[in-house]
Amino acid sequence: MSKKLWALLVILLAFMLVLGACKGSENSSEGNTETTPKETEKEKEEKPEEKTEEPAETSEFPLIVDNEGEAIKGGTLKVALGTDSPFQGIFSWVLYEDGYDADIMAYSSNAIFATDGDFLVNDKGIATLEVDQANNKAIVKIREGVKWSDGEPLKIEDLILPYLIIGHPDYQGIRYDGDFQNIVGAVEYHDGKADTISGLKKIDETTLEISFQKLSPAIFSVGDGLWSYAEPNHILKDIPIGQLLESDAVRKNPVTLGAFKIDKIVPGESVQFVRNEHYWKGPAKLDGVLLKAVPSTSIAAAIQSGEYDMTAGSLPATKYPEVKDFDNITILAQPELSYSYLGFKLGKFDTVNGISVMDPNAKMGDVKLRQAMGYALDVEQVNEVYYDNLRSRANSLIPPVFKSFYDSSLKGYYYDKDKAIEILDGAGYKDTDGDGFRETPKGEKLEIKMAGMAGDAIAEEMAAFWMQNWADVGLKVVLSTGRLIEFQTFYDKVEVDDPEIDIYMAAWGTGTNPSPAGLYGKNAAFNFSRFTTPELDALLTAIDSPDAFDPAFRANAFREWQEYMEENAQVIPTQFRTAIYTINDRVKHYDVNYDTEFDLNEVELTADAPAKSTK
Amino acid sequence: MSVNVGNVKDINENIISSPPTGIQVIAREFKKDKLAMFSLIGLVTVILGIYVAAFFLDQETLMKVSLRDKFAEPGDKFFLGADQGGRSILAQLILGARNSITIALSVTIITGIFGIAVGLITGYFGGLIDNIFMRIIDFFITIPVLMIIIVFVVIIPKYNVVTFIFIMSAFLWVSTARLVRSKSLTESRRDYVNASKTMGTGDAKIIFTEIMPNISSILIVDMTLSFAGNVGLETGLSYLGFGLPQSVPSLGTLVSYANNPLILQEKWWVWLPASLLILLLMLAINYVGQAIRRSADARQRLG
Amino acid sequence: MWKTILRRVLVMIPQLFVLSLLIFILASFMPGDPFTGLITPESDPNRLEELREAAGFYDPWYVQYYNWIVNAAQGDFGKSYTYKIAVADLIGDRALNTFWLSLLSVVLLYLIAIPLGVLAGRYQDTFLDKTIVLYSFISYAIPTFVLSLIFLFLFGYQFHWFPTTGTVDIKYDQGSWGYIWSKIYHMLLPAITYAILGTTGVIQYLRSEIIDSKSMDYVRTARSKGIPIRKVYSKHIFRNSLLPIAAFLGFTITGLLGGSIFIETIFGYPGMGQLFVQSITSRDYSVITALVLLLGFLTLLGSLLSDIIMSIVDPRIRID
Amino acid sequence: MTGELLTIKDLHTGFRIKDTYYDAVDGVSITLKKNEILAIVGESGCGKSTLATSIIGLHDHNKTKVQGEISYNGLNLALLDEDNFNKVRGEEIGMIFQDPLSALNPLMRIGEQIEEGLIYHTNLSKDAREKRVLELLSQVGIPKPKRVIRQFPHQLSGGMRQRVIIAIAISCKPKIIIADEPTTALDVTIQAQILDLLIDLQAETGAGIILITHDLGVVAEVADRVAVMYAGQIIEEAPVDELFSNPQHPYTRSLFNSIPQMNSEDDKLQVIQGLVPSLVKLPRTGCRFSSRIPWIPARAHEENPILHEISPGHLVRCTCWQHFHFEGERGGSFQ
Repeated sequence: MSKKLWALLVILLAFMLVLGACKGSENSSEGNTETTPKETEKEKEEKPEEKTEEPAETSEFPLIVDNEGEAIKGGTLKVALGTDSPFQGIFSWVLYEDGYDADIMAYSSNAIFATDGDFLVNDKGIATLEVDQANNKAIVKIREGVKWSDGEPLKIEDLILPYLIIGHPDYQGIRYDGDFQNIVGAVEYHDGKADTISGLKKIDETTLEISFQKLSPAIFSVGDGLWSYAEPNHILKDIPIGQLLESDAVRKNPVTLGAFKIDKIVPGESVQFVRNEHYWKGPAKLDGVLLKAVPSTSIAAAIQSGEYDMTAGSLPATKYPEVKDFDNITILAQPELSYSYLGFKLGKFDTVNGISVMDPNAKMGDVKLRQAMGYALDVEQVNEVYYDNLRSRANSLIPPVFKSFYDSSLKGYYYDKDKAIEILDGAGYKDTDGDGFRETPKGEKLEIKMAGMAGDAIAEEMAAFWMQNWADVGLKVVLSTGRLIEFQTFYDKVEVDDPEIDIYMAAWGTGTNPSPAGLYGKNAAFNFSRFTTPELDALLTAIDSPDAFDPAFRANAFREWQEYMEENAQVIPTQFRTAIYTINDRVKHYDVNYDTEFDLNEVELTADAPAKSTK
Repeated sequence: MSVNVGNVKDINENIISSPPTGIQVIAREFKKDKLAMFSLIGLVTVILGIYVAAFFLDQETLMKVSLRDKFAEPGDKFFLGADQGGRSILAQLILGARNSITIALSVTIITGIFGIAVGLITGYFGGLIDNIFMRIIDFFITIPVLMIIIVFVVIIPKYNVVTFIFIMSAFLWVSTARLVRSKSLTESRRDYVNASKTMGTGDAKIIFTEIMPNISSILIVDMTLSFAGNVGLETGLSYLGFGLPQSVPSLGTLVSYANNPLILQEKWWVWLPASLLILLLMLAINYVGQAIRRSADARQRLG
Repeated sequence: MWKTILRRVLVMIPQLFVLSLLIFILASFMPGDPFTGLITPESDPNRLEELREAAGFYDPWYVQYYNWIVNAAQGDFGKSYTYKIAVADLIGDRALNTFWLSLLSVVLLYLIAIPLGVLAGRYQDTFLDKTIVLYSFISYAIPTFVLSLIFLFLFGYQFHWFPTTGTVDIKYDQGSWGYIWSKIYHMLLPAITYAILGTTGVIQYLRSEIIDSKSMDYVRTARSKGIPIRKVYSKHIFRNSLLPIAAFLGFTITGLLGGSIFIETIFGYPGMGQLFVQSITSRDYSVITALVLLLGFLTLLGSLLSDIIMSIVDPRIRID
Repeated sequence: MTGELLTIKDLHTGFRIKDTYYDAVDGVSITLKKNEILAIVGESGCGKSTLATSIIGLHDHNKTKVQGEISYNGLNLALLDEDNFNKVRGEEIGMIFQDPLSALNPLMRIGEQIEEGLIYHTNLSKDAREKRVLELLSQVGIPKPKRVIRQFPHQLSGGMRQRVIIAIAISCKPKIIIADEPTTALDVTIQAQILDLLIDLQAETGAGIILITHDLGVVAEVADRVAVMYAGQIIEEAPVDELFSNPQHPYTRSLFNSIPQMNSEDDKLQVIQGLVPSLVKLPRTGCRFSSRIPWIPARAHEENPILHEISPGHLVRCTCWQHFHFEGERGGSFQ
């Protein structure tokens, strides 16, 4: 009778063999001697990792790809949107909330400003920005002859409209925030006391003047309440603000300014773009773009089988091992505007007064302990093993992309077990009861509760590894609720200063404005560590002060702040991240650099269908 | 090609001079069905083996992450390879199987005891008690169990194996209770029960010494099937991420590695052993259950 | 009969009411809320608080429940926090997807299971029967997600037999034949997987029903009439065994709806199951509550449907 | 004397239990004549129902083996395959079953169920068939046949259902009707009606009836000839009056003795203790009744008991009857 069970095993093994065979043998492709120059080039890139299993260095990944081959006329770019749930389909920059919608809208962008490598507005976009620092005013000028995708010319009203939407009492989104209230007259308009925002003034057909309560250097990063997208006034003006979200003008046929325009939508699953003949930089070379939502589990397989040319937005770093061997793509890497960090709870947020109050008796109150915990983490090994060095040990709270503000000379925290032990010994943390873990200098048991976020495919292993790292230097760290906490609950607990949390591992995306005031200021609700000192507040104020309009002053302010944060270690940056993009070989040229002028209207294809991987 | 019209019942009565007890029938059924016997022995051996082996394993050491051994292939260091955290698959398989079986078994026993008790009492007494419980059961039937369990898992703050067992049990006793109720309802109307009542035998005694043995084989079938179902539910929930905490080894967690296509295709040692173990466990349970069911139903007996 | 149906429907109302209360209380205990998900350094914590306030999250749960139930009674289940559209509209689309998927699955399931169950029952204890029983056990024992993943990668990505994302190809216009076919084509792989995994119950039930029927007295009567054996099977055994299966239909469909969580999540099929998991993660309370209620309602409806079908196909049973 | 309708010679019907066949009908020879009601009596499990199913070929071919000769109209029914048997079944031999409750398909209308046989055994048109069905229903005494053909079995009473079953059995005017305990499941009053119906039908059609029963009262009322079966064998066969007035085999006598006599002064019934041995344990040689009458010495039994004709038409198996006395009674000549 066990024969049947064997038969069953055979069936299952057969399944596996088929799966394995489909992957193809590596030998056959290596035997192919007719290599084009491009392929040899790629092999060079990939060989080291294949041979030694050594992960690639971030710098080895290109930011730009150029593929050989004659461009075909037109063609459709196939884009995969890696998401496990249908996209929401709110195609309006003032209303959307989900990042996937932004990834989709990128193909039909309404952005009016172009930015440089430091994410500061330059004069290469539809509009230019002039700042009148003395009068707290910004003057926005638009190019002439720019047209919407329906052929209507872009007007100043189209620039004013988004402000009127966000400020409107019926607006339910998150963008009516402190920054927005910085615009003169925004609050009055929101409260219904005014019909319009008094700080917005149409000077002439191409000029808009915006008055602010105060100005900081962030204005150049489109901060301080400045809005960087236009909305088609000729379409939206007749729709009540409260009904915009459900209107066809947002959901089905938005009118846009980008290289492509939306032609057809299957809600939640695919979008068909066609060339925008009115694009101000000239019509795109492609006929269009076809974008489909693909579950994250199968996105690698989809890329491999040549169903898509690229992904909308980046591919998660954990997907890298799945795609690294494919020979039909080039992997581009782009530093992300984010960092991971380890935070220590040092106080509570006084919700009545809206300020952080430090607890002098906090368990993690000893800076030496915090520093030691930073040195004890072997982040380097995790980056290498799990992230193929697509993440690197962070030395600062400013991601390196902000070239002018990031300071590579900062030492930061790095893996040094001996140093951690030395610090702990020196600070009086000793194992007095012989259980293998250190007690506090007062001789009390020390059990540190860590909150970790669930979700990432390797979150579990990482959390276990961190706790092992700390155990190696004699610190007992346990998980707050006995398990990792999923995203919503995590922030719910961290936000209310749950006593079950002593330390937490999280990440911040910085956005294009690196100003840290909103995350570490005394009044900032997001200052989750609740660490606050007058010195810190002074440093933060300096970064956004009028003096900081001087780039040298601001860079220096950033540097001093970074040093102060490193010293106090209330948050210890752990990782900088790199986003990866897979570009199919039939895409002639693609560029993910932040500071080049690459635009989607230039994209060309060299074949009728995306290349398939032989591996 | 033939229709079974022979007086099988007559013959059975002919062969067996005295009506056999439930256990005897079951034992005979197993003797006749080699596959069921094989399954039963295999099941008992595997479960015992897992528990004994798990007893000698130290979960803390085995679950220690060792990054450099990430997805180590089966070999000298790890007999069945290692998972993403460089932890032995074999050890996780044993601990995971123990956890999954313990959970399924606990849930089966809890829901079994509760369901049988409720079913017997409501079926036997009928009337108001029955009415009240039937309303409760009616309500439970409207509950989309899987969804509510997921909601509970999200809510419970200190969430571990024990709470997980209780959450599952809270919603899974209903079908057993319903089955037992309908059986005990018909059984309670039988002559032997009436005879006992007239002789003044206590209700509890009638319920547990007379009715229960008479529906025991149906109970056993129900229990085996719900055991199999619980194994499936536990692994399924773990797969969705609403099951056991990930740090607790579980068959579902191991199988869920297959969610990663790379692992599905190339690192079979991570997910396949657990999948096969589940498959074989379920097959064995089913064959055992089938044999018991046959013994409960004279028409389907083997000879 | 209509009176009974009406009575049964009326009994549903208090049941659904209790269910709604339960799920509402549970949901209010869930940590986090839809706005927690919007946390970025660029979002303003004060604005998040304002939005929470406006959404009524700081009201006591019974106030929230009262507001909700009053609206729900009028068919307004609120707005999805994530999708920003009316819950009824959101679920409507998804439920329709799930419904079609379930229907196709049921059709395929019966297409596979009925012949197998009939064969196994008719040729009881032969090699064929044993093979079918083994198959049915395996299909019961194999974890849903393992088979789904294998099928997806094999037939979707390696052989390209089936599309792997979405519910329809964008190139077809709504309502055209191509559009309908494209919809079915997109459902086929998950439906087949679903059908294969779900056959166990029907096969087992049908098999034992047929074995039972074979020894029924009326089959002997039929044979004594001297009619061909295949007629005895088709007119007496199969017909009588299949009727209860027909009555299962209601339960089967609601069962499939409940089980859609796995299949839809794996195949990325935008139905109710997937929506539920996603709403749990994004704390879209209004959607969670409405989904649980809808499924509870469908379960009741399914059992009512089963009873009605049963009373139609079996002359012995009359609802009155 | 009318001719012989059915002749059974040395019929063995064995059930397979673990690859061995055990004969439940063990060497039965009997004939059925035209216009005759032959009763076969015996306690349950003696093989009488098996005999009936063997004659009409309704045994399970996988688990049962039929050997011997059942000759009807020049055919040996024991050798027929399923297809050929179907030409005999229903058309030449009809069968009436014990339990009218379960013998009708609950999901089929009465009319359909009666009509079914007609479709295969006659060339009647649909209308003609319906006419015939109505005729049959009236023949078996069902009122309002037009309504009944549209009804389902559960809508009829037990007696009505049994009449329907009889209608099915006689639908094609068979020459032989086998009635397997046709009245057991019915009320006494209904029983009498059904028996009267059977007698009437036989008078009308001239069919031979094999009546299987354990009810001696029924036998006395309707049968022409009686065969008594014990453990798969016929142990006594005689015309009904002869058997009732002069039963000889110990088993037959104990059967009669087990009927309480109204006028008997003696409360105590003279019955033989013990059970029919199970099929597997049944001794295959010697007198099968010997174990239940241990006070009769072994030499009183034949080594291979055969049927002895002790008077014309009266056959008795074994010789032990000559020495038999009930326990406690005076012994026979062997003492």
